[in-house]
Amino acid sequence: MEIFLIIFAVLTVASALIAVATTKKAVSILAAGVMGLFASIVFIFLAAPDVAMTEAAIGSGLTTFIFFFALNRVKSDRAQGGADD
Amino acid sequence: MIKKALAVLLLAQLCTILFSFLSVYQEPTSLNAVSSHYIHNEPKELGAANAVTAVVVTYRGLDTLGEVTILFAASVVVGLLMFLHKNESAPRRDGSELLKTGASLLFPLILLFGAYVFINGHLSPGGGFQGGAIIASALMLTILANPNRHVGHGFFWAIESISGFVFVLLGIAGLVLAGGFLDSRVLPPGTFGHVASAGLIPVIYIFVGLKVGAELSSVVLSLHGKSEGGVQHHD
Amino acid sequence: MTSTIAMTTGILLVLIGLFAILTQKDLIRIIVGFSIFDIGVHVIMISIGYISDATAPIIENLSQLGQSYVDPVPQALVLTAIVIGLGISAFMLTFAVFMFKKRGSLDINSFRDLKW
Amino acid sequence: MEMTGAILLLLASIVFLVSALGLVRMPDVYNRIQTSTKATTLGTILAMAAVAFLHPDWTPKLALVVLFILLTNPISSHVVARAAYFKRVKLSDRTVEDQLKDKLEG
Repeated sequence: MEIFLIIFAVLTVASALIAVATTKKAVSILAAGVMGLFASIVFIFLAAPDVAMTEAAIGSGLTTFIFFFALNRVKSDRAQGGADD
Repeated sequence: MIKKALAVLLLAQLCTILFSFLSVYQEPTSLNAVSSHYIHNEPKELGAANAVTAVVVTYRGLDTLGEVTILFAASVVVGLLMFLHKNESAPRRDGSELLKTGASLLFPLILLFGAYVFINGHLSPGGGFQGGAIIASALMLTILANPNRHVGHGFFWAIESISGFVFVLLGIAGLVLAGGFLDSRVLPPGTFGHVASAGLIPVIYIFVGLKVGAELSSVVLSLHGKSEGGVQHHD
Repeated sequence: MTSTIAMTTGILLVLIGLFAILTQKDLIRIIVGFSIFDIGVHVIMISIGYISDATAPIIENLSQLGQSYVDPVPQALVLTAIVIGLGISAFMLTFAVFMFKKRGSLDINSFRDLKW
Repeated sequence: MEMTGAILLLLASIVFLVSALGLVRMPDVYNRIQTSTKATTLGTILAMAAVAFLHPDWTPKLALVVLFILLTNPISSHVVARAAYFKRVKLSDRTVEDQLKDKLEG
Protein backbone atom coordinates (compact mmCIF):
# COMPACT_ATOMS: atom_id res chain seq x y z
CA MET A 1 0.00 0.00 0.00
CA GLU A 2 2.76 2.42 0.90
CA ILE A 3 4.51 1.91 -2.42
CA PHE A 4 1.48 3.42 -4.20
CA LEU A 5 1.52 6.39 -1.86
CA ILE A 6 5.24 6.89 -2.59
CA ILE A 7 4.55 6.73 -6.35
CA PHE A 8 1.84 9.38 -6.14
CA ALA A 9 3.88 11.55 -3.78
CA VAL A 10 6.79 11.49 -6.24
CA LEU A 11 4.43 12.34 -9.11
CA THR A 12 3.01 15.28 -7.13
CA VAL A 13 6.45 16.70 -6.39
CA ALA A 14 7.57 16.09 -9.98
CA SER A 15 4.63 17.99 -11.47
CA ALA A 16 5.25 20.82 -9.01
CA LEU A 17 8.85 20.95 -10.20
CA ILE A 18 7.69 21.02 -13.83
CA ALA A 19 5.32 23.89 -12.96
CA VAL A 20 8.22 25.89 -11.53
CA ALA A 21 10.92 24.98 -14.04
CA THR A 22 9.16 25.26 -17.39
CA THR A 23 9.52 28.36 -19.54
CA LYS A 24 5.98 28.38 -20.97
CA LYS A 25 3.24 29.87 -18.83
CA ALA A 26 0.50 27.58 -20.17
CA VAL A 27 2.57 24.46 -19.35
CA SER A 28 3.19 25.85 -15.87
CA ILE A 29 -0.53 26.36 -15.20
CA LEU A 30 -1.40 22.90 -16.56
CA ALA A 31 1.30 21.26 -14.44
CA ALA A 32 -0.09 22.99 -11.35
CA GLY A 33 -3.53 21.56 -12.20
CA VAL A 34 -2.10 18.06 -12.65
CA MET A 35 -0.34 18.48 -9.31
CA GLY A 36 -3.74 19.22 -7.73
CA LEU A 37 -5.11 15.94 -9.13
CA PHE A 38 -2.18 13.91 -7.79
CA ALA A 39 -2.47 15.67 -4.43
CA SER A 40 -6.14 14.67 -4.28
CA ILE A 41 -5.05 11.02 -4.71
CA VAL A 42 -2.60 11.54 -1.82
CA PHE A 43 -5.56 12.84 0.24
CA ILE A 44 -7.44 9.59 -0.49
CA PHE A 45 -4.47 7.63 0.90
CA LEU A 46 -4.69 9.81 4.03
CA ALA A 47 -8.35 8.72 4.52
CA ALA A 48 -9.81 12.13 3.62
CA PRO A 49 -12.35 11.58 0.80
CA ASP A 50 -14.10 14.91 1.45
CA VAL A 51 -10.90 16.86 0.99
CA ALA A 52 -9.99 14.79 -2.06
CA MET A 53 -13.29 15.66 -3.74
CA THR A 54 -12.89 19.35 -2.96
CA GLU A 55 -9.31 19.40 -4.17
CA ALA A 56 -10.20 17.63 -7.43
CA ALA A 57 -13.18 19.90 -8.13
CA ILE A 58 -11.76 23.23 -6.98
CA GLY A 59 -7.98 22.96 -6.75
CA SER A 60 -7.42 21.32 -10.09
CA GLY A 61 -10.60 22.15 -11.99
CA LEU A 62 -11.74 25.69 -11.32
CA THR A 63 -8.31 27.11 -10.43
CA THR A 64 -6.82 25.99 -13.75
CA PHE A 65 -9.67 27.58 -15.67
CA ILE A 66 -9.43 30.84 -13.74
CA PHE A 67 -5.69 31.00 -14.46
CA PHE A 68 -6.35 30.41 -18.15
CA PHE A 69 -9.03 33.13 -18.26
CA ALA A 70 -6.60 35.61 -16.70
CA LEU A 71 -3.81 34.54 -19.07
CA ASN A 72 -6.21 34.92 -22.00
CA ARG A 73 -7.10 38.49 -20.97
CA VAL A 74 -3.43 39.41 -20.71
CA LYS A 75 -2.61 37.80 -24.05
CA SER A 76 -5.51 39.32 -26.00
CA ASP A 77 -4.57 42.78 -24.69
CA ARG A 78 -0.96 42.25 -25.66
CA ALA A 79 -2.02 41.26 -29.18
CA GLN A 80 -4.21 44.37 -29.46
CA GLY A 81 -1.47 46.67 -28.19
CA GLY A 82 0.89 45.22 -30.78
CA ALA A 83 -1.61 45.98 -33.52
CA ASP A 84 -1.99 49.58 -32.39
CA ASP A 85 1.71 50.41 -32.31
CA MET B 1 21.69 36.00 -9.53
CA ILE B 2 22.56 36.96 -5.97
CA LYS B 3 18.83 37.15 -5.25
CA LYS B 4 18.44 33.54 -6.35
CA ALA B 5 21.38 32.44 -4.20
CA LEU B 6 19.87 34.21 -1.18
CA ALA B 7 16.51 32.55 -1.82
CA VAL B 8 18.16 29.12 -2.01
CA LEU B 9 20.02 29.81 1.25
CA LEU B 10 16.81 30.86 2.99
CA LEU B 11 14.96 27.81 1.72
CA ALA B 12 17.81 25.53 2.84
CA GLN B 13 17.45 26.91 6.35
CA LEU B 14 13.68 26.46 6.27
CA CYS B 15 14.19 22.93 4.93
CA THR B 16 16.49 22.06 7.87
CA ILE B 17 13.99 23.42 10.39
CA LEU B 18 11.01 21.64 8.86
CA PHE B 19 12.78 18.30 8.47
CA SER B 20 14.10 18.45 12.01
CA PHE B 21 10.49 18.88 13.15
CA LEU B 22 9.55 15.94 10.95
CA SER B 23 12.28 13.71 12.43
CA VAL B 24 10.84 14.08 15.94
CA TYR B 25 7.21 13.85 14.81
CA GLN B 26 5.38 10.81 16.13
CA GLU B 27 2.10 9.71 14.71
CA PRO B 28 -0.63 9.80 17.38
CA THR B 29 -2.19 6.46 18.23
CA SER B 30 -5.53 7.81 19.39
CA LEU B 31 -7.66 10.88 18.82
CA ASN B 32 -7.34 13.92 21.08
CA ALA B 33 -10.19 14.83 23.42
CA VAL B 34 -12.04 17.24 21.12
CA SER B 35 -12.01 15.00 18.05
CA SER B 36 -12.91 11.97 20.10
CA HIS B 37 -15.89 13.86 21.48
CA TYR B 38 -16.93 14.87 17.97
CA ILE B 39 -16.65 11.34 16.59
CA HIS B 40 -18.28 9.45 19.45
CA ASN B 41 -21.07 11.80 20.51
CA GLU B 42 -21.94 13.32 17.14
CA PRO B 43 -24.02 10.35 15.78
CA LYS B 44 -26.29 10.39 18.81
CA GLU B 45 -26.41 14.18 19.21
CA LEU B 46 -26.82 15.27 15.60
CA GLY B 47 -27.30 12.08 13.60
CA ALA B 48 -25.03 12.87 10.65
CA ALA B 49 -23.12 9.90 9.24
CA ASN B 50 -20.30 12.09 7.86
CA ALA B 51 -18.44 13.53 10.84
CA VAL B 52 -16.63 16.11 8.67
CA THR B 53 -19.97 17.58 7.63
CA ALA B 54 -21.11 17.76 11.24
CA VAL B 55 -17.90 19.60 12.18
CA VAL B 56 -18.14 22.02 9.24
CA VAL B 57 -21.83 22.82 9.58
CA THR B 58 -22.53 22.70 13.30
CA TYR B 59 -19.54 22.42 15.61
CA ARG B 60 -17.45 24.89 13.60
CA GLY B 61 -20.36 26.63 11.90
CA LEU B 62 -18.99 30.11 12.57
CA ASP B 63 -15.86 29.17 10.60
CA THR B 64 -18.07 28.36 7.62
CA LEU B 65 -19.90 31.67 7.98
CA GLY B 66 -16.57 33.52 7.98
CA GLU B 67 -15.38 31.47 5.03
CA VAL B 68 -18.37 32.28 2.84
CA THR B 69 -17.97 35.92 3.86
CA ILE B 70 -14.36 35.93 2.65
CA LEU B 71 -15.44 34.28 -0.59
CA PHE B 72 -18.17 36.89 -0.98
CA ALA B 73 -15.67 39.72 -0.47
CA ALA B 74 -13.27 38.14 -2.97
CA SER B 75 -15.98 37.74 -5.60
CA VAL B 76 -17.19 41.32 -5.06
CA VAL B 77 -13.69 42.74 -5.49
CA VAL B 78 -13.01 40.59 -8.55
CA GLY B 79 -16.30 41.74 -10.08
CA LEU B 80 -15.60 45.39 -9.24
CA LEU B 81 -12.06 45.46 -10.64
CA MET B 82 -13.13 43.64 -13.77
CA PHE B 83 -16.04 46.05 -14.18
CA LEU B 84 -13.69 49.05 -13.93
CA HIS B 85 -11.64 47.70 -16.83
CA LYS B 86 -14.00 46.82 -19.57
CA ASN B 87 -12.66 44.12 -21.78
CA GLU B 88 -12.88 44.88 -25.47
CA SER B 89 -11.42 41.73 -26.91
CA ALA B 90 -12.39 40.54 -30.34
CA PRO B 91 -15.24 38.01 -30.57
CA ARG B 92 -13.89 34.53 -30.03
CA ARG B 93 -14.31 31.56 -32.31
CA ASP B 94 -17.62 29.89 -31.64
CA GLY B 95 -17.76 26.34 -30.34
CA SER B 96 -18.65 23.61 -32.78
CA GLU B 97 -22.19 22.30 -33.13
CA LEU B 98 -21.29 19.06 -31.34
CA LEU B 99 -19.91 20.96 -28.34
CA LYS B 100 -22.92 23.28 -28.14
CA THR B 101 -25.41 20.40 -28.26
CA GLY B 102 -23.38 18.36 -25.80
CA ALA B 103 -23.08 21.29 -23.42
CA SER B 104 -26.79 22.01 -23.45
CA LEU B 105 -27.43 18.29 -22.88
CA LEU B 106 -24.92 18.02 -20.05
CA PHE B 107 -25.73 21.29 -18.27
CA PRO B 108 -28.87 20.05 -16.42
CA LEU B 109 -27.19 16.72 -15.67
CA ILE B 110 -24.19 18.43 -14.05
CA LEU B 111 -26.52 20.72 -12.08
CA LEU B 112 -28.41 17.63 -10.89
CA PHE B 113 -25.14 15.98 -9.86
CA GLY B 114 -24.11 19.09 -7.94
CA ALA B 115 -27.46 19.12 -6.14
CA TYR B 116 -27.05 15.40 -5.37
CA VAL B 117 -23.60 16.04 -3.91
CA PHE B 118 -24.77 18.72 -1.51
CA ILE B 119 -28.04 17.10 -0.52
CA ASN B 120 -26.20 13.90 0.42
CA GLY B 121 -23.44 15.79 2.21
CA HIS B 122 -24.34 14.43 5.63
CA LEU B 123 -24.29 10.79 4.49
CA SER B 124 -21.39 10.43 2.06
CA PRO B 125 -18.27 12.41 1.10
CA GLY B 126 -19.28 15.70 -0.43
CA GLY B 127 -21.25 18.71 0.63
CA GLY B 128 -21.88 22.35 -0.06
CA PHE B 129 -18.40 23.36 -1.18
CA GLN B 130 -17.99 20.47 -3.61
CA GLY B 131 -21.52 20.83 -4.93
CA GLY B 132 -21.03 24.56 -5.42
CA ALA B 133 -17.82 23.95 -7.35
CA ILE B 134 -19.61 21.40 -9.55
CA ILE B 135 -22.40 23.93 -10.27
CA ALA B 136 -19.82 26.57 -11.17
CA SER B 137 -18.11 24.11 -13.52
CA ALA B 138 -21.46 23.46 -15.24
CA LEU B 139 -21.72 27.19 -15.89
CA MET B 140 -18.13 27.16 -17.15
CA LEU B 141 -19.01 24.44 -19.67
CA THR B 142 -21.75 26.61 -21.17
CA ILE B 143 -19.60 29.73 -21.38
CA LEU B 144 -16.81 27.72 -23.02
CA ALA B 145 -19.28 26.33 -25.55
CA ASN B 146 -20.78 29.77 -26.32
CA PRO B 147 -17.93 32.21 -25.66
CA ASN B 148 -19.70 35.18 -27.25
CA ARG B 149 -22.99 34.89 -25.42
CA HIS B 150 -23.86 37.53 -22.87
CA VAL B 151 -24.50 36.12 -19.38
CA GLY B 152 -25.81 38.52 -16.75
CA HIS B 153 -24.57 38.68 -13.19
CA GLY B 154 -27.88 39.66 -11.62
CA PHE B 155 -29.29 36.17 -11.28
CA PHE B 156 -26.21 34.94 -9.40
CA TRP B 157 -26.18 37.95 -7.11
CA ALA B 158 -29.85 37.33 -6.28
CA ILE B 159 -29.24 33.65 -5.44
CA GLU B 160 -26.13 34.58 -3.48
CA SER B 161 -27.89 37.20 -1.34
CA ILE B 162 -30.99 35.10 -0.69
CA SER B 163 -29.08 31.98 0.34
CA GLY B 164 -26.65 33.96 2.49
CA PHE B 165 -29.59 35.62 4.25
CA VAL B 166 -31.34 32.27 4.81
CA PHE B 167 -28.08 30.79 6.11
CA VAL B 168 -27.80 33.46 8.81
CA LEU B 169 -31.54 33.14 9.60
CA LEU B 170 -31.13 29.37 10.12
CA GLY B 171 -28.21 30.10 12.42
CA ILE B 172 -30.35 32.48 14.47
CA ALA B 173 -33.15 29.88 14.53
CA GLY B 174 -30.64 27.52 16.12
CA LEU B 175 -29.79 30.23 18.64
CA VAL B 176 -33.45 30.71 19.57
CA LEU B 177 -34.86 27.18 19.37
CA ALA B 178 -31.84 25.03 20.30
CA GLY B 179 -28.47 25.30 22.02
CA GLY B 180 -26.57 27.94 20.07
CA PHE B 181 -25.78 29.69 16.77
CA LEU B 182 -26.12 27.24 13.84
CA ASP B 183 -27.20 24.42 16.13
CA SER B 184 -28.86 21.83 13.92
CA ARG B 185 -31.12 20.30 16.55
CA VAL B 186 -34.06 22.50 15.57
CA LEU B 187 -35.55 19.61 13.60
CA PRO B 188 -35.65 16.08 15.06
CA PRO B 189 -32.58 13.95 14.15
CA GLY B 190 -34.62 11.31 12.33
CA THR B 191 -33.42 7.84 11.33
CA PHE B 192 -29.66 7.51 11.15
CA GLY B 193 -28.47 7.09 7.57
CA HIS B 194 -31.53 8.45 5.75
CA VAL B 195 -31.56 11.56 3.54
CA ALA B 196 -34.10 13.34 5.75
CA SER B 197 -32.12 13.05 8.96
CA ALA B 198 -29.55 14.94 11.00
CA GLY B 199 -31.89 17.81 11.80
CA LEU B 200 -31.04 21.06 10.04
CA ILE B 201 -27.67 19.96 8.59
CA PRO B 202 -28.88 19.12 5.03
CA VAL B 203 -30.93 22.34 4.87
CA ILE B 204 -27.98 24.49 5.96
CA TYR B 205 -25.66 22.69 3.56
CA ILE B 206 -28.06 23.24 0.64
CA PHE B 207 -27.91 26.98 1.22
CA VAL B 208 -24.13 26.92 1.70
CA GLY B 209 -23.92 25.02 -1.60
CA LEU B 210 -26.09 27.55 -3.44
CA LYS B 211 -24.11 30.45 -1.98
CA VAL B 212 -20.71 28.97 -2.83
CA GLY B 213 -21.93 27.97 -6.29
CA ALA B 214 -23.23 31.48 -7.03
CA GLU B 215 -20.03 33.12 -5.73
CA LEU B 216 -17.70 30.86 -7.71
CA SER B 217 -19.88 31.32 -10.82
CA SER B 218 -19.68 35.08 -10.54
CA VAL B 219 -15.89 34.91 -10.07
CA VAL B 220 -15.62 32.77 -13.20
CA LEU B 221 -17.93 35.09 -15.14
CA SER B 222 -16.01 38.20 -14.07
CA LEU B 223 -12.66 36.75 -15.06
CA HIS B 224 -14.03 35.45 -18.34
CA GLY B 225 -15.04 38.98 -19.20
CA LYS B 226 -18.11 38.61 -21.38
CA SER B 227 -20.46 39.78 -18.67
CA GLU B 228 -22.10 43.07 -17.78
CA GLY B 229 -19.84 45.99 -18.55
CA GLY B 230 -18.11 44.16 -21.38
CA VAL B 231 -18.94 44.67 -25.03
CA GLN B 232 -22.43 43.54 -25.89
CA HIS B 233 -22.40 41.05 -28.73
CA HIS B 234 -25.57 40.32 -30.58
CA ASP B 235 -25.74 36.71 -31.68
CA MET C 1 5.01 5.79 8.04
CA THR C 2 2.17 6.93 5.79
CA SER C 3 1.93 10.27 7.55
CA THR C 4 5.72 10.71 7.34
CA ILE C 5 5.69 10.20 3.57
CA ALA C 6 2.77 12.57 3.15
CA MET C 7 4.36 15.16 5.38
CA THR C 8 7.60 14.99 3.39
CA THR C 9 5.56 15.57 0.23
CA GLY C 10 3.88 18.56 1.82
CA ILE C 11 7.16 20.07 2.99
CA LEU C 12 8.70 19.63 -0.46
CA LEU C 13 5.66 21.29 -2.06
CA VAL C 14 5.92 24.20 0.40
CA LEU C 15 9.62 24.64 -0.42
CA ILE C 16 9.01 24.47 -4.18
CA GLY C 17 6.18 26.98 -3.91
CA LEU C 18 8.25 29.39 -1.81
CA PHE C 19 11.14 29.07 -4.27
CA ALA C 20 8.79 30.01 -7.10
CA ILE C 21 7.38 32.96 -5.15
CA LEU C 22 10.86 34.25 -4.31
CA THR C 23 12.62 33.82 -7.63
CA GLN C 24 10.07 34.16 -10.44
CA LYS C 25 9.70 37.47 -12.25
CA ASP C 26 6.31 36.99 -13.84
CA LEU C 27 3.20 37.74 -11.76
CA ILE C 28 1.17 34.80 -13.05
CA ARG C 29 4.02 32.40 -12.27
CA ILE C 30 4.26 33.83 -8.76
CA ILE C 31 0.55 33.06 -8.30
CA VAL C 32 1.15 29.50 -9.58
CA GLY C 33 3.86 29.23 -6.92
CA PHE C 34 1.36 30.44 -4.36
CA SER C 35 -1.13 27.74 -5.29
CA ILE C 36 1.59 25.06 -5.03
CA PHE C 37 2.46 26.42 -1.55
CA ASP C 38 -1.23 26.28 -0.64
CA ILE C 39 -1.62 22.61 -1.58
CA GLY C 40 1.58 21.77 0.31
CA VAL C 41 0.18 23.30 3.51
CA HIS C 42 -3.06 21.34 3.00
CA VAL C 43 -1.16 18.05 2.66
CA ILE C 44 0.77 18.76 5.87
CA MET C 45 -2.40 19.62 7.79
CA ILE C 46 -4.24 16.49 6.67
CA SER C 47 -1.27 14.25 7.47
CA ILE C 48 -1.15 15.64 11.03
CA GLY C 49 -4.66 14.26 11.55
CA TYR C 50 -3.83 10.82 10.12
CA ILE C 51 -3.77 7.76 12.38
CA SER C 52 -2.44 4.42 11.13
CA ASP C 53 -5.05 1.79 10.23
CA ALA C 54 -7.89 4.23 10.88
CA THR C 55 -10.75 4.73 8.43
CA ALA C 56 -12.30 7.91 7.04
CA PRO C 57 -14.63 9.66 9.53
CA ILE C 58 -17.85 8.39 7.92
CA ILE C 59 -19.90 6.24 10.26
CA GLU C 60 -21.90 3.61 8.39
CA ASN C 61 -23.99 2.40 11.31
CA LEU C 62 -24.16 3.12 14.99
CA SER C 63 -22.77 -0.26 16.07
CA GLN C 64 -19.36 0.56 14.54
CA LEU C 65 -18.55 3.40 16.88
CA GLY C 66 -15.73 1.57 18.67
CA GLN C 67 -13.65 1.49 15.45
CA SER C 68 -10.82 4.02 15.12
CA TYR C 69 -11.31 6.99 12.82
CA VAL C 70 -8.96 9.70 11.59
CA ASP C 71 -9.27 13.20 12.99
CA PRO C 72 -12.18 15.09 11.33
CA VAL C 73 -11.19 18.59 12.51
CA PRO C 74 -8.15 19.16 10.20
CA GLN C 75 -10.22 17.81 7.30
CA ALA C 76 -12.96 20.36 7.99
CA LEU C 77 -10.40 23.16 8.25
CA VAL C 78 -8.71 22.17 4.97
CA LEU C 79 -12.12 21.93 3.30
CA THR C 80 -12.71 25.61 3.96
CA ALA C 81 -9.07 26.51 3.26
CA ILE C 82 -9.23 25.09 -0.27
CA VAL C 83 -12.26 27.23 -1.13
CA ILE C 84 -10.62 30.32 0.39
CA GLY C 85 -7.48 29.50 -1.62
CA LEU C 86 -9.52 29.66 -4.81
CA GLY C 87 -10.97 33.02 -3.79
CA ILE C 88 -7.53 34.42 -3.01
CA SER C 89 -6.09 33.10 -6.28
CA ALA C 90 -8.89 34.78 -8.24
CA PHE C 91 -8.27 37.98 -6.31
CA MET C 92 -4.53 37.96 -7.03
CA LEU C 93 -5.11 37.14 -10.69
CA THR C 94 -7.51 40.06 -10.94
CA PHE C 95 -4.84 42.34 -9.52
CA ALA C 96 -2.32 40.91 -11.97
CA VAL C 97 -4.65 41.68 -14.89
CA PHE C 98 -5.26 45.14 -13.40
CA MET C 99 -1.52 45.82 -13.13
CA PHE C 100 -1.06 44.62 -16.69
CA LYS C 101 -3.70 47.05 -17.95
CA LYS C 102 -2.09 49.93 -16.04
CA ARG C 103 1.56 49.20 -16.86
CA GLY C 104 1.49 46.98 -19.92
CA SER C 105 3.71 44.34 -18.38
CA LEU C 106 3.57 41.44 -15.94
CA ASP C 107 7.29 41.60 -15.03
CA ILE C 108 7.75 42.65 -11.42
CA ASN C 109 11.00 44.41 -12.29
CA SER C 110 9.03 46.98 -14.27
CA PHE C 111 6.99 48.05 -11.22
CA ARG C 112 9.21 50.65 -9.61
CA ASP C 113 6.73 52.69 -7.59
CA LEU C 114 7.95 51.57 -4.19
CA LYS C 115 11.66 51.76 -5.08
CA TRP C 116 13.72 54.87 -4.61
CA MET D 1 -18.92 -13.86 -9.65
CA GLU D 2 -15.58 -12.64 -8.34
CA MET D 3 -13.78 -14.59 -11.06
CA THR D 4 -15.75 -12.79 -13.79
CA GLY D 5 -14.98 -9.45 -12.16
CA ALA D 6 -11.28 -10.24 -12.00
CA ILE D 7 -11.17 -11.31 -15.64
CA LEU D 8 -12.99 -8.12 -16.70
CA LEU D 9 -10.56 -6.03 -14.66
CA LEU D 10 -7.63 -7.76 -16.37
CA LEU D 11 -9.20 -7.09 -19.79
CA ALA D 12 -9.69 -3.44 -18.84
CA SER D 13 -6.05 -3.07 -17.87
CA ILE D 14 -4.98 -4.72 -21.14
CA VAL D 15 -7.10 -2.20 -23.06
CA PHE D 16 -5.51 0.65 -21.09
CA LEU D 17 -2.05 -0.76 -21.88
CA VAL D 18 -2.87 -0.84 -25.60
CA SER D 19 -4.10 2.73 -25.37
CA ALA D 20 -0.88 3.86 -23.71
CA LEU D 21 1.10 2.02 -26.37
CA GLY D 22 -0.88 3.84 -29.06
CA LEU D 23 -0.09 7.15 -27.39
CA VAL D 24 3.62 6.45 -27.89
CA ARG D 25 3.42 4.84 -31.31
CA MET D 26 1.05 7.08 -33.26
CA PRO D 27 2.59 9.76 -35.49
CA ASP D 28 0.59 12.94 -34.72
CA VAL D 29 -1.85 14.53 -32.26
CA TYR D 30 -5.02 13.48 -34.06
CA ASN D 31 -4.14 9.78 -34.21
CA ARG D 32 -3.09 9.90 -30.56
CA ILE D 33 -6.47 11.34 -29.63
CA GLN D 34 -8.10 8.49 -31.54
CA THR D 35 -6.25 5.75 -29.66
CA SER D 36 -6.47 7.34 -26.23
CA THR D 37 -10.17 8.22 -26.36
CA LYS D 38 -11.54 5.04 -27.91
CA ALA D 39 -9.45 2.71 -25.80
CA THR D 40 -10.03 4.56 -22.54
CA THR D 41 -13.79 4.62 -23.12
CA LEU D 42 -13.84 0.84 -23.59
CA GLY D 43 -11.40 0.32 -20.72
CA THR D 44 -13.43 2.41 -18.29
CA ILE D 45 -16.64 0.62 -19.23
CA LEU D 46 -14.93 -2.76 -18.69
CA ALA D 47 -13.55 -1.62 -15.33
CA MET D 48 -16.99 -0.39 -14.23
CA ALA D 49 -18.52 -3.74 -15.29
CA ALA D 50 -15.87 -5.51 -13.24
CA VAL D 51 -16.69 -3.40 -10.19
CA ALA D 52 -20.38 -4.11 -10.75
CA PHE D 53 -19.59 -7.85 -10.56
CA LEU D 54 -17.51 -7.39 -7.41
CA HIS D 55 -20.01 -5.10 -5.61
CA PRO D 56 -23.48 -5.83 -7.05
CA ASP D 57 -25.26 -3.18 -4.96
CA TRP D 58 -23.29 -0.36 -6.64
CA THR D 59 -24.66 -1.23 -10.11
CA PRO D 60 -27.05 1.76 -10.62
CA LYS D 61 -24.36 4.31 -9.78
CA LEU D 62 -21.86 2.53 -12.03
CA ALA D 63 -24.39 2.56 -14.88
CA LEU D 64 -24.70 6.33 -14.43
CA VAL D 65 -20.91 6.67 -14.51
CA VAL D 66 -20.77 4.70 -17.77
CA LEU D 67 -23.53 6.87 -19.28
CA PHE D 68 -21.67 10.02 -18.25
CA ILE D 69 -18.40 8.78 -19.76
CA LEU D 70 -20.16 7.80 -22.98
CA LEU D 71 -21.53 11.35 -23.20
CA THR D 72 -18.46 13.34 -22.22
CA ASN D 73 -15.51 11.43 -23.62
CA PRO D 74 -16.29 11.88 -27.37
CA ILE D 75 -17.17 15.56 -26.86
CA SER D 76 -13.94 16.31 -25.01
CA SER D 77 -11.78 14.50 -27.55
CA HIS D 78 -13.58 16.32 -30.36
CA VAL D 79 -12.93 19.66 -28.69
CA VAL D 80 -9.25 18.87 -28.12
CA ALA D 81 -8.82 17.83 -31.76
CA ARG D 82 -10.61 20.96 -32.99
CA ALA D 83 -8.51 23.23 -30.80
CA ALA D 84 -5.35 21.53 -32.05
CA TYR D 85 -6.50 21.97 -35.66
CA PHE D 86 -7.21 25.66 -35.27
CA LYS D 87 -3.88 26.12 -33.47
CA ARG D 88 -2.39 24.70 -36.71
CA VAL D 89 -0.76 21.63 -35.22
CA LYS D 90 0.67 19.82 -38.22
CA LEU D 91 -0.92 16.66 -39.52
CA SER D 92 1.24 13.62 -40.10
CA ASP D 93 2.96 13.25 -43.51
CA ARG D 94 0.96 10.13 -44.25
CA THR D 95 -2.42 11.85 -43.95
CA VAL D 96 -4.32 11.46 -47.20
CA GLU D 97 -7.42 13.57 -46.64
CA ASP D 98 -8.26 16.75 -44.72
CA GLN D 99 -11.98 17.28 -45.06
CA LEU D 100 -12.17 20.19 -42.63
CA LYS D 101 -9.64 22.15 -44.71
CA ASP D 102 -11.64 21.52 -47.86
CA LYS D 103 -14.77 22.68 -46.11
CA LEU D 104 -13.18 25.84 -44.69
CA GLU D 105 -11.66 26.80 -48.03
CA GLY D 106 -14.49 25.75 -50.29
